[in-house]
Amino acid sequence: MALSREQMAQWVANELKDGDYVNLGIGIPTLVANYVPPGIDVMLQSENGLLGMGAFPLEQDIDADMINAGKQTVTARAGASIFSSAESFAMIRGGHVDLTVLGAFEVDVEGNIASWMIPGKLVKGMGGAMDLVAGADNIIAVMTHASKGGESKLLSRCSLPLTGAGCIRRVLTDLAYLEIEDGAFVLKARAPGVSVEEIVAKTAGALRVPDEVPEMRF
Amino acid sequence: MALSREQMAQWVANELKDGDYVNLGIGIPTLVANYVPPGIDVMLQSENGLLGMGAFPLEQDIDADMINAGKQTVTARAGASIFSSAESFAMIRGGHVDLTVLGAFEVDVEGNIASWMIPGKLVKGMGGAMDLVAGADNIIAVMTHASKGGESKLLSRCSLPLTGAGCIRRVLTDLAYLEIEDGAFVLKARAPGVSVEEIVAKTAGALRVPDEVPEMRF
Amino acid sequence: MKGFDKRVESYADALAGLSDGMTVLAGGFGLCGIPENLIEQIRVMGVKGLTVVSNNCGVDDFGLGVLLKDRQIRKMVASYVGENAEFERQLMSGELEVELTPQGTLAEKMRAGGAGIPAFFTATGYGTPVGEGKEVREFNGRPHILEHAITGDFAIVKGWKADRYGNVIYRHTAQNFNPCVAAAGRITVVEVEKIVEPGELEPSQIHTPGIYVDRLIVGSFEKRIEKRTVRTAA
Amino acid sequence: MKGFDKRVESYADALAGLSDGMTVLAGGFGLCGIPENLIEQIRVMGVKGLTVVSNNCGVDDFGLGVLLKDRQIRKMVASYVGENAEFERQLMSGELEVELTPQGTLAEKMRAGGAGIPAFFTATGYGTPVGEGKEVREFNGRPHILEHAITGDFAIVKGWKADRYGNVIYRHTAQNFNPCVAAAGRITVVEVEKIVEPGELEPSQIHTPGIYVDRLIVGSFEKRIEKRTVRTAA
Repeated sequence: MALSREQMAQWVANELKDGDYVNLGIGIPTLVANYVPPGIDVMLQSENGLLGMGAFPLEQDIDADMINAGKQTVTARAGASIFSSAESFAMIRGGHVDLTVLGAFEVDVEGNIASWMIPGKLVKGMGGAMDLVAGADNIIAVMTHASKGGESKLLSRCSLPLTGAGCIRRVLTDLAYLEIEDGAFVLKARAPGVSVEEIVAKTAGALRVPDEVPEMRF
Repeated sequence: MALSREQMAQWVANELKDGDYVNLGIGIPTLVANYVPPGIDVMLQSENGLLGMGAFPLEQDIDADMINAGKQTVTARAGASIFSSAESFAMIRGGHVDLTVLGAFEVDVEGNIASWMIPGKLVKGMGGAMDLVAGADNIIAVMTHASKGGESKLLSRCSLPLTGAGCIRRVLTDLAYLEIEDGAFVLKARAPGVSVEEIVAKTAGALRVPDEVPEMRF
Repeated sequence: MKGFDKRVESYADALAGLSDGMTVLAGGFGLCGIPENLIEQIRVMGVKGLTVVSNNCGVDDFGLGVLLKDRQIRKMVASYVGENAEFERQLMSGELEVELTPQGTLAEKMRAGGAGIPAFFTATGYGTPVGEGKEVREFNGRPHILEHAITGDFAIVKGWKADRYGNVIYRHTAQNFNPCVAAAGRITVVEVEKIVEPGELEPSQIHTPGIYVDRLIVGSFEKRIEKRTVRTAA
Repeated sequence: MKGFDKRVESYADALAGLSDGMTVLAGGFGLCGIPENLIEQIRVMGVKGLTVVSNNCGVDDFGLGVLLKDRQIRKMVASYVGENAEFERQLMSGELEVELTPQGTLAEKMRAGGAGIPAFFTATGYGTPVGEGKEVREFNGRPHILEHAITGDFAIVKGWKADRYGNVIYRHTAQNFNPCVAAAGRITVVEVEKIVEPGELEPSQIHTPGIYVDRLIVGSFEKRIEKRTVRTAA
C-alpha cells in the first residue's frame, strides 16, 4: 500500500543523523519533526532567520515576533540562534545545512526539480526553495509518485519550470525511495506491499531496478 | 610658509560637517581628531570594526580587546557600534562613510593615488587603504607637496603602483589645497605666505590657477 | 548642533521627500517585523508608481497590501506574494509588474547594495526561469548566474530598540530582512518600539549601526499574526 | 548522544586532522582577537607547507609569527604584514609566498566563501597591482574587478563566550575577522575564554551561530597589546 503522509515523514526522519542541521519545507516535510528517533538530536533551520526552531508556543506564550518560514508562531529551543535573512541564506547557500527536505511537483533523471510554479495557475513565488535546492548538499524530495490520474511525476525531463537544475539525488515518494544516478532513477526501496511492477509502471523516467528491492519497514 | 602637520590637520578639521562619519588614516589624518571645531560632532570609523572611536583609555582602562585600525588601545564613545571586518568594509565599500582622510606618496591629474608601495623597498601591504579610496565618495589626500629634494608629488601620472584609480578629487598639501577637475589640479587656496609661483613650480601635473587664490587662515 | 540625533518629530517628517516613481525597500517577513506605520504613512501620502522591494506584499488589508489596494505600487520585487486577493487580481490584469526573486538572492542583492558589491555569482536560480537571460559561469564545476545589487531611494525598517544615534536592535525573528534593507537605502527610515538612552545598547550587540540610519521614529504596532499555531500544555 | 555538543577535550583534539599543505584561515586583527592557543598547537604539531589566510601575520615571537619562524607557512594571504622581521627575511629570500589582498576584499572573500558566493565584483583594487590579470567590468559607470571566494580546510577562531552548541559571541573589537573566518572553514575550530550554560546567550545576539562551528575549546589567553596608548586623567 502507498505510504501515508505520516509514514513518509517517518521514513525521512530515520535518515536523520545526530547533530544534523535540517531545513524542512512546508507540507509533509514539516511532519518529519514529529518523528525524530530517540537518541537523535537535530536542529531545524527556518529560512526567515531562526536556527533551532522549537515547538509551537503555548497559547499564553504566543509572540508575533517569533515565527517560522511558514509564518506560524513558534518557539526557539535551547541552542537556538536568530539572525538576518542575509545570514540565513548565507548558511543555506554556503552548504552549512546538512539536509533539506522539500516537496516537489516533478523530478527527473537529471536531478532537476520543479516545485514552485504551474503555468496558467497563479504564481505565488518561489520563496526560499530555489536557494535551498541550490545550497544543500543533501536534499530529499518528498512527493507522490504519480498524479491522481496516474501520470508519473518521475520524468525523463521535468515539464514544469524548474526550481533547481541537477541538484536532486534522493527522492521519496508514496511508493518508493529512489536515488538518481547517471541519468536514471535507481529503485532503492519500496513501500510495504507495493510491487516493483507498479513502481515501474508509474515511473516515466529511466528506472534501474536492482535484483533485490527491499521493502520499507515501519 | 608651508603648513605644519598640525595646521594641515586643522584645515581638514574645518571641512568636517556636523554628523559626519569619518575615517582617518595613519599619520597627519589621525591628528584631525584633535581639531574638530566646537559645535560639530563627528563619528570616527576604524576599519577593524569600530564606529565611534573615542579617546585613548586611561592607564587603568586599557583593554587588549579594544583597539583601532592602527592597533592602538582606544575606547568607544557614546553611540559607538562594533562589528566584524566584513561589516566594517561593507560600510566603507558601500559609500556610507562621509569622509576619508589619508596620506599619499603621489597623486595625479586623473585622480589616481599611490600611497602604499615603493618598489624596491619592503612592501608591508595595503591594509584597508584600497578599500577606503574605492569606497568613500569624499576623500581628502593629505601629503607634502614635494619631496625634500624638491620633486613634485602632484603629477600628470603617478609613478608608483596605485592604491586607487580615478578616486581622488581633493588634495591638501603643506603648500596648498587643490581640487582635481577635468584632468588638472585646480589651485583653490594657498598656505599663508606661500606664493602661487612656488606652488606652480612644485606642481608637475597640469595646474589651473584661478585669478584669485585665497590664502588659508588659521 | 544636532550631531547624530536621528530622531524626527512625525511620520510626515520620517518620509519627507518620498515621491512618485521612487523605489522603496521594506523590511519584514510575512507580517512579522514590518514597518506598519511607515507603510500607513505612504498610504496617507498617496505617492504613486512605486517600485517596492520586499520579501512579501502583506495581506489585503494590512502591511504593503494596503498600498496595492490604493494602486500605489507599479512594480513589486518579492520572493513570495501569496495570501493576497487584490495582488492576484492586479497581477492577472497586468496592472502590476512583478519580479519574482528567490528569497536568498533577494536578501543578498540588498546586502550587496548596502555593501558596495554591484554584482555577484550564485548557483540559485540557474536553469530556472529566474536564470533566463542572465550570464552563466561555472565555478567549482557548477554553473552559477550573475545577480545584481539592489538599492532603494528609501528603505523602511522596523526595529525593536534604538538609541538616538540610530543604532538599532531587532527582536527575535522580526529581524529577518530589516538589516539588509536598512543598509541598502539612500535614505533609511527606521521605526522602533522604544528609544533608549545612549549607552544602553552594548556596542558589539547592535544589529544595524547608526551609520545606515537617516531618520528614526517611535511608533506603536499592531503586530498582526498571520498563522496562530499553538500547542496545548502536555 | 553527543548531539550538538561541540566541545573537545584537548587542543590536540581541536586540530586533529590538520596536515601538511592545508589552508588555514585565522581570525584576529594585529594581535587582537587571535586564536593564540590554536596557533601554538599548530606549532607543536609541526605541520608544514601551510597556506595561511589572515589579515596580519603576528609578530616575531607571538601569534602567527611563530609559525613563520618555524617555516611552517608556505604562503601567506594577508592585507598587512609589517612588524615582523622574520617575515621580511623570508619574503626577501623568496622562501615565503605572499598574496597581498586589500583588507575589505579579504574580509569579503571569506564572507563569500562562507556564504556560497563563488565570486563578486568590487571597485577595490581596480587599476592597482591587485587588479592585474583580473576581469574588469563596468557597473554604474565605474570599473570593478572580479574577486573569488576564499575557503579553508581549517578555520581557527578566537571567541569570548560560547555555549556547547558552538554559538559564539566576541568581545569588543576582538570580533574583527573572526566571524568571517568561522563561516569559511571546512572544519571550524573556536577557542573561547568561557563556555556558558545553554540559554545564557540571547539567540538574537549570537555573532557566530553554532552551525558554523565544528569544535570548541576553552583556553587562557595572554592577549598581548601591540601599541599601548593611553591618556592621562584630565
